[in-house]
Amino acid sequence: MEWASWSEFWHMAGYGLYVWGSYAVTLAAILIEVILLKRAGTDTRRRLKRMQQWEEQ
Amino acid sequence: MPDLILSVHDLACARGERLLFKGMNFSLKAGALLLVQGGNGQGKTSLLRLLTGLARPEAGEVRWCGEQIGRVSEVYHAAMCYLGHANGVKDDLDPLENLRFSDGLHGRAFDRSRAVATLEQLGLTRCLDLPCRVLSFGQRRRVALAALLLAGATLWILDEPLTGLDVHAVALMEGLIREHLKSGGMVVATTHQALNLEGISVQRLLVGNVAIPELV
Amino acid sequence: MNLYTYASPANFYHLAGKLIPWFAWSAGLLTVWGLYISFFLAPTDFQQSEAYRIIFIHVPAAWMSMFIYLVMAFWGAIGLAFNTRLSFMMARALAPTGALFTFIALWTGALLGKPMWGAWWFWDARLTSELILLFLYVGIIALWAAIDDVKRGDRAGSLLTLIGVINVPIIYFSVKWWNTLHQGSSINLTKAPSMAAIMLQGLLVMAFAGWLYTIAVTLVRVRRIILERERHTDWAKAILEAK
Amino acid sequence: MHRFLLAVLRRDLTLAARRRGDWLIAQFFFVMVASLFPLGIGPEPEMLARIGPGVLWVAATLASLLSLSRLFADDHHDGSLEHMVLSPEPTVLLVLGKSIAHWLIYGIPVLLIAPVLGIQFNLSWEAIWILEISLLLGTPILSLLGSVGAALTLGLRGGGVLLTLLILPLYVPALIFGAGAVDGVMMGTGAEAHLSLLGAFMMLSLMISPWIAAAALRVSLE
Repeated sequence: MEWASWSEFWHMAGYGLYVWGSYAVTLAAILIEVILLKRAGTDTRRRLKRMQQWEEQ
Repeated sequence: MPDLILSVHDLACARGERLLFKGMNFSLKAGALLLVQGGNGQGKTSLLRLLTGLARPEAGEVRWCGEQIGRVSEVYHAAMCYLGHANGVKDDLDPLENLRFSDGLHGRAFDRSRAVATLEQLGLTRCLDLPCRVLSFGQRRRVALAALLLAGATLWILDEPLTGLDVHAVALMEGLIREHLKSGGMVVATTHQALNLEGISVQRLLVGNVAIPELV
Repeated sequence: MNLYTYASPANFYHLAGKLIPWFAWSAGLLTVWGLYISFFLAPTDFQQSEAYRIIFIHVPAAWMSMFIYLVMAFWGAIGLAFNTRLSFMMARALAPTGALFTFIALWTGALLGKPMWGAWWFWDARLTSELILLFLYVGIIALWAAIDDVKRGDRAGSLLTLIGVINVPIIYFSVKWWNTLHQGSSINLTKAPSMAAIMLQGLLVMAFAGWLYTIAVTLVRVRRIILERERHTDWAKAILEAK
Repeated sequence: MHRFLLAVLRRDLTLAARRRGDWLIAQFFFVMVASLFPLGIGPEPEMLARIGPGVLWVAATLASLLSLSRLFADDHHDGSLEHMVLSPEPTVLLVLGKSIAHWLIYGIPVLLIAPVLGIQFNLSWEAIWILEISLLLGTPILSLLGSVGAALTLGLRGGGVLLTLLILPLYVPALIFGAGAVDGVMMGTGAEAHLSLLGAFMMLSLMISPWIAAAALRVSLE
């Protein structure tokens, strides 16, 4: 094990900002992509369904 | 030389998401006119663009003498001439320069006296050296027709060739088509206007599902 | 016959639906494993201290960004050559994720550069190529957005991807060469001086996780595109009715 | 085949001669962009000589983009592009002819103006000479790669801006080798390597771009 304590882990020998900045932004970017994807999926379905109803009239 | 024939097999055409037509079949032999009819937005122009090879069909094939046009595009494009909504006439050039370029496109040497004679035949004697910008729409259309005549193509594909032409020009156009067919040419045309087609073997093709009254 | 069964959008739609959870879950598991390696198994680098742990994201993201571009070009070329609808859809579905990984590679590259070499940004071959790759992704996505006609958009985008794929290596080497001329000492982010086996393992695990994630996300996106394009077919109507 | 190529060249050159304003704008843009840099950076001669090659090269790429957006657009508008594509000759030849015409109309004036701007930037005669060679080898790349962008964005809303976005990244190697050659001669490391790479990149563009541009043109006309 590399780390003596959790605080040392978060501190990253003084480079915590850089390391966690990288990981956090990556995580955020991926989360945003997944959320946008989910939302786009439901939006598309709703839109297509609406268009279908409209065309069937 | 095999018989010249333009044929369409099981052709389908889509624009965007909409299927304009499908399962279209016809064939056209030398000396015949195909009149494409149909309402606005039914796919007349789309069909013509498929026939020229500009657009690719959703399904099916267009064939020239039995070969798919994409495979014999050199031969086909040498034998075919298309006149669309736009004239393809450069406004900054005069009629003769336009014809000169059109000859260059087909790899022919420019025959000035023939070009002048054709322009005169079409009634453009007085504007041979004027930039096409100053000509009227109908006059520019005639320049495009002159290019069509000089191209010496077997198959003419004409999209609304009569638009913007006056009575004399329409009569002239009818004469040209008649002559072209008589000498073994073929014509595919769309038109909203009535044409005098006496003595011509005409095939009619209705595109789309909206029937329109006969135009003759 | 078998090959073509799944090349039809309808079948692929259902197949993709079944596969997505598998890819997503294995991507998640591999990420956990990769993170464990990168934070707990990989030793502290004696030269570069703890900051080097950023490479466990940076390098896989950079790999992914380039690889996804290649895969897009592959699907585009297949689509252009054989006129297969599904391959164009795959190319479209890949692009946003490719751009995302390019962005991550750039961001982490900057955060890695600051503690290691004292500047947020270096015009080194790798970062500069990534930047230009991002421009290429943005260009392709913008071209798709600008063209309303689906068929034209598919083909135009694929052609642009193809000319980009010829250009990217040239760009990479020209930048690399330019960089050695201008900076003398070359900085290379991938070659950590002592690349321990466990570090390489971490990079590979993270790269695999990135792959599985990309596949999962792309399949979700491609399903949406299929549904949109096939909405006039009976099977697509049935799906829309059911929901 | 050569008759077709000559016809395309002759036509485009005639049209350019009739509409001088169109291509003069690109050249004035070139001069203006290059002249803005000393105003923004300061007039120290050493500094200007240092950035001169890069600035002139960037200005030349931007000026090419300005003129490229019209490469096919006017012909598309009046229908003559369709006639050209439907001629019996291959579309590749058409695209090649139009790229060469574009280079003659845009590249040659850039070559003529560049030395004057080089003097403004306090470049040595030797550096100006190499700049000329690099532009001679490099501007055809801009016309050739640009034809792909012009074909892809034909008839799109905001096509000009989009063209810039698509094509500028592809210009990077030309920019690096071109400006690098002049840099090399100023720093005493020689320009041959840069120039040969630039030449190689030009040959590659010449071999590949017309094919892709022709395919793009057919897609855009569909």
